[in-house]
Amino acid sequence: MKKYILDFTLTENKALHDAYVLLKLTPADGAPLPPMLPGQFVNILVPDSPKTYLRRPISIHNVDMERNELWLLVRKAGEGTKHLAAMPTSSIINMVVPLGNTFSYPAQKHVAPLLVGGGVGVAPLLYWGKELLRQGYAPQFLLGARSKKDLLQLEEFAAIGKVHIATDDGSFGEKGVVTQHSVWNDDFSFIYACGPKPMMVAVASKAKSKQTPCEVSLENTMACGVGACLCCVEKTTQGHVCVCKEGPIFNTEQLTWQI
Amino acid sequence: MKKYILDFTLTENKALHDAYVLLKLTPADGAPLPPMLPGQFVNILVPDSPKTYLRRPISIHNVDMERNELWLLVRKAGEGTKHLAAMPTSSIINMVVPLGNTFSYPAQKHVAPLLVGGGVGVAPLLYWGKELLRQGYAPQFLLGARSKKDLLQLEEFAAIGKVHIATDDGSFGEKGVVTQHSVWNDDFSFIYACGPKPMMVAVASKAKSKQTPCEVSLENTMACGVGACLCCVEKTTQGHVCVCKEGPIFNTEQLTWQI
Amino acid sequence: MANLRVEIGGLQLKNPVMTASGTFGYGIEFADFIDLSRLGGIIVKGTTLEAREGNPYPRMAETPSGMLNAVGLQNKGVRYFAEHIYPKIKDIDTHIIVNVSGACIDDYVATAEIIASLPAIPAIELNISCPNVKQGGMAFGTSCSGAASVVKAVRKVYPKTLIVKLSPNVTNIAEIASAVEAEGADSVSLINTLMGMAIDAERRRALLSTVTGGLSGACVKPVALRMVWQVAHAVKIPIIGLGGISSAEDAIEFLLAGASAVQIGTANFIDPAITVKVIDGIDDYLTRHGFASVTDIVGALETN
Amino acid sequence: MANLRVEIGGLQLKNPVMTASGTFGYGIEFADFIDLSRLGGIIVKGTTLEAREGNPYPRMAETPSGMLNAVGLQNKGVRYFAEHIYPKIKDIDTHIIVNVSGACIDDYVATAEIIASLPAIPAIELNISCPNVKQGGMAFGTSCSGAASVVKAVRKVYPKTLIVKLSPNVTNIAEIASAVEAEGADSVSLINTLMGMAIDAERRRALLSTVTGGLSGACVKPVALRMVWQVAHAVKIPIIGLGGISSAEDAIEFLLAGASAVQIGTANFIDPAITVKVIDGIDDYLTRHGFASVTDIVGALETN
Repeated sequence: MKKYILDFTLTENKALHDAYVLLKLTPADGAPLPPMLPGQFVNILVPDSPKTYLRRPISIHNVDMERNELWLLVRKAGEGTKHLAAMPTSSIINMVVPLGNTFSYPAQKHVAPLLVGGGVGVAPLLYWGKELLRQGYAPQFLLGARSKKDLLQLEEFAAIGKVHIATDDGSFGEKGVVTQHSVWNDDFSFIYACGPKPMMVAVASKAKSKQTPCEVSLENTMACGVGACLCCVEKTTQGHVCVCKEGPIFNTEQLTWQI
Repeated sequence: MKKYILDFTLTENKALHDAYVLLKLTPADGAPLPPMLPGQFVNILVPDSPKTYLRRPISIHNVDMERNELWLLVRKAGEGTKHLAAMPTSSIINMVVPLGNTFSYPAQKHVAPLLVGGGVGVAPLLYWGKELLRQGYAPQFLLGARSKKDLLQLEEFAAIGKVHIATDDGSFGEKGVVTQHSVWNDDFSFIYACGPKPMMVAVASKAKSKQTPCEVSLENTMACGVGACLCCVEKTTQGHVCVCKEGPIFNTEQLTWQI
Repeated sequence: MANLRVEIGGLQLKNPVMTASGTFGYGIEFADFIDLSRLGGIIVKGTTLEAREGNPYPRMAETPSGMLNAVGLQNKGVRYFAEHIYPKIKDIDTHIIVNVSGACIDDYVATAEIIASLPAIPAIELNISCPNVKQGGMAFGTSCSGAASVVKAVRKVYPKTLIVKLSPNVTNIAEIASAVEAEGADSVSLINTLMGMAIDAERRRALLSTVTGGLSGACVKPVALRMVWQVAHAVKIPIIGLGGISSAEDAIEFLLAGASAVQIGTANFIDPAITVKVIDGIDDYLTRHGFASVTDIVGALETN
Repeated sequence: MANLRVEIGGLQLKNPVMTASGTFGYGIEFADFIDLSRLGGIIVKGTTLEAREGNPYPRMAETPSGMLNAVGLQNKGVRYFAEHIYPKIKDIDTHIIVNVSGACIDDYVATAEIIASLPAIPAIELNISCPNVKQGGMAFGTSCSGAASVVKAVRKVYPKTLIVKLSPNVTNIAEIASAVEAEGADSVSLINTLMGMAIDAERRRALLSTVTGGLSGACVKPVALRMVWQVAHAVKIPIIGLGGISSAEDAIEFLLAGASAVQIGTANFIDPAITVKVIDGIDDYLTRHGFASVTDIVGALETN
């Protein structure tokens, strides 16, 4: 898949709440967006951010073909993402795009796949859910957060499939973590998970016990984004592989997690 | 003179032409400006400028007591000043202020002092000219530039005293460099010069030949701005002294220039 | 257009801009971004006799104007390289140079011999300066005798262009450069990474699995320039300068300090097309300043 | 409020935050910005036996996240210090420590003897690492025997707290630290500046009159942290860490790596009030993490 170094114009910067923004970007030269797959990511050069030397990898949240816009969900974690979240619309932002691999399709369409997201980990699940729906699958979502206000993009997810919610404080949906949710009583064709590592490990374990295939999206610290520097490696059954190139999507059977 | 670390709000950023902007700033907390003398400078922390590690020293161009505003004339020279020149109004800018010494008054009031500026070197002469006028002197200005469009703040200077002009291309005033100007046929009580070093050396030499006292404003590369790091030294008859603390204004007799 | 050709120990480069080992993969990772044939050379990643898994994750930490890495020479070994990777890259129209590392002299020699048999590899870069593995060569690179012994042994079996990559983690890099020159090295490249460390204060843990790692990026440029300058006054063989080069201006500074060519490393991560911009920028500079050839500015720094 | 007191070779500091020599003048230059009595200590600028004019201008160049300087120990000599400067600063309610440099051992000894006679100066920092003058001590600081010889001679005449400032421009800083510890140094401070260089490509000239100079600022922090970590594993005397500290978090990283105290240098130029912010930030950190005393986090880095 061809990779590009492209300038984008920031068309919208919407605060989702204190810690998250939704950025919508379109190629600055007006050209159509290059092909991008669900699960892939972009590597962003944060403008005018003195403490940010390297690019910042961010999952592709959605591709709006009609409006020629790429959506990114950004959590204000460090200096780089805080700077990014503060960019005014019409800013020019340089990205290397698209990077990484994509999710695998379930083997069957008559059983629903479950897409499990925690915190900003919901980001890649929107684009993937839309794609699954388009291909005739009936994706369901299980989204977890600390509290109701931390749930992101619920309406967008609800437009694609059934949404199950778990909050730590019980302020919305079922109380508890995602793996405690009653939706696990059902069977699914495939489990996809993205979120904090302990949550992904728990989901992978759940999937294993149900003998359901499971893919997770990893976000190891990276530098180059193209498989050159070997910094973002994950230990797999094949040895160390680059999350930026062989991932970020891995079948949990490839990983050496204790599940 | 007490020095402060203060946040200022940028109230106006006016492009004078391609290479220069006039910045007007007021203390962000609304407090009155601290006392500042002509010839002194501020040391600015340029916000969000990845290639600017140290503060940037900038001459005080004017102090507008009525509007509680400090004026800075900034030439877009390097990364720092370019960033500064691009700041939108209402930006918050941190400065250490005021730094350095001031000019000396002429011994007599019935003969005019001449303030000679080249390029962005005109900056400190506006505030000094206003102060001289306020104290009952009749300052005249001799301003040099490459071309008419490079002359800065002419109206402001004309409001204070007679303005003589020299341009390299003769597009305004007399053709030639400042030291070739016919105004040197007159006698002056004191010569003050600020601009590129070769121009200041030439003016100092002219002043010497006329046996007129002469002060120049130096802008050696500096780091701390308070006489601590000893980086910005000028060789004087007293040895190496800090331009940021013992200067930036020096009587040319103190210097070891070949004039 | 100025003449950009330079020569490094018998090797003719179309221009002085190469890519640094470990920052550009095998070149093909960047083929979407630039025309690889425009490069003066590609130095492919550190290769050892046997496959190495490298260090555990995490291997990277961002620092002010730079980064630390602790990759630790992860590679599939020289035989895998020769059989599986070499065929894919041998026809790229630029010089492919292999960076060779080892835990002992015999390893260096055996690896160099295998690389010597690959016709499309005209040179090796002997890495005696990897700070990230206990036996990554830095023990060789930090003493004159150690450096000399590796170079002497490899020189016997390697007839093509032999570049030696020097460690900056030494008291006197010029001495080491002289020692490897005396053993027949055709060129020295410097600097490898400075050994550094980063800590997560909140968690009270080192940010690298190995605690210490190699510092690279713009932050090291002043140290790299100084070392190139010192080595240029100590040796007659051509110097390849690297360390934080992020623009044509940076590259020109290294040439002025005495480097005959340069390598671009960490900057490839920030702008994957930086190499061609640097090549074009050097050309512009030479034209603008009236130099017919890039060799005119090598060591042309004026001091008084 | 946590207990911030630390001890350096018999010297009780009210907190671990001092200012680095050459970056804070004699302290009084910063009296408008901060309450000097809040500091753990002030290390005043490098003092030599005789007055020195320092190097010609230009002496400074900005670099990525740092700066180079080539001041070259400009000072009016120790006798001038004792007569004219000491009276002005002796009553500041913090420890005033004098950084002592010399061209030969006799100079160090004579200077230390004069400083020893000043009752309000409880310690000296022996600078065997100035990279900016030919005889600024770096020749002493880059070999174990050189370092040991100066410390041995000064130790004989200087009974108060003796801190030795180490050069990072060495292959093995831990060895040098051990050598000065063996000769009776009470503490080591590190790192002095890394030797670097900057060039104006357009004018093809060095940006410093001396061509090379000392690199400091945030860019050197990873190297400084690594050296503190290495030295902490080699010596028992307390370590004073410095090199790019620009925030409380940075200072805490040095403490975790094994420093008992820290010095803030170049950051004073960027924020003249940074020292008190660092002191307050360390206090906050200790409270937030439930540590009663700053000494609890010295060397508390977890590695596995």
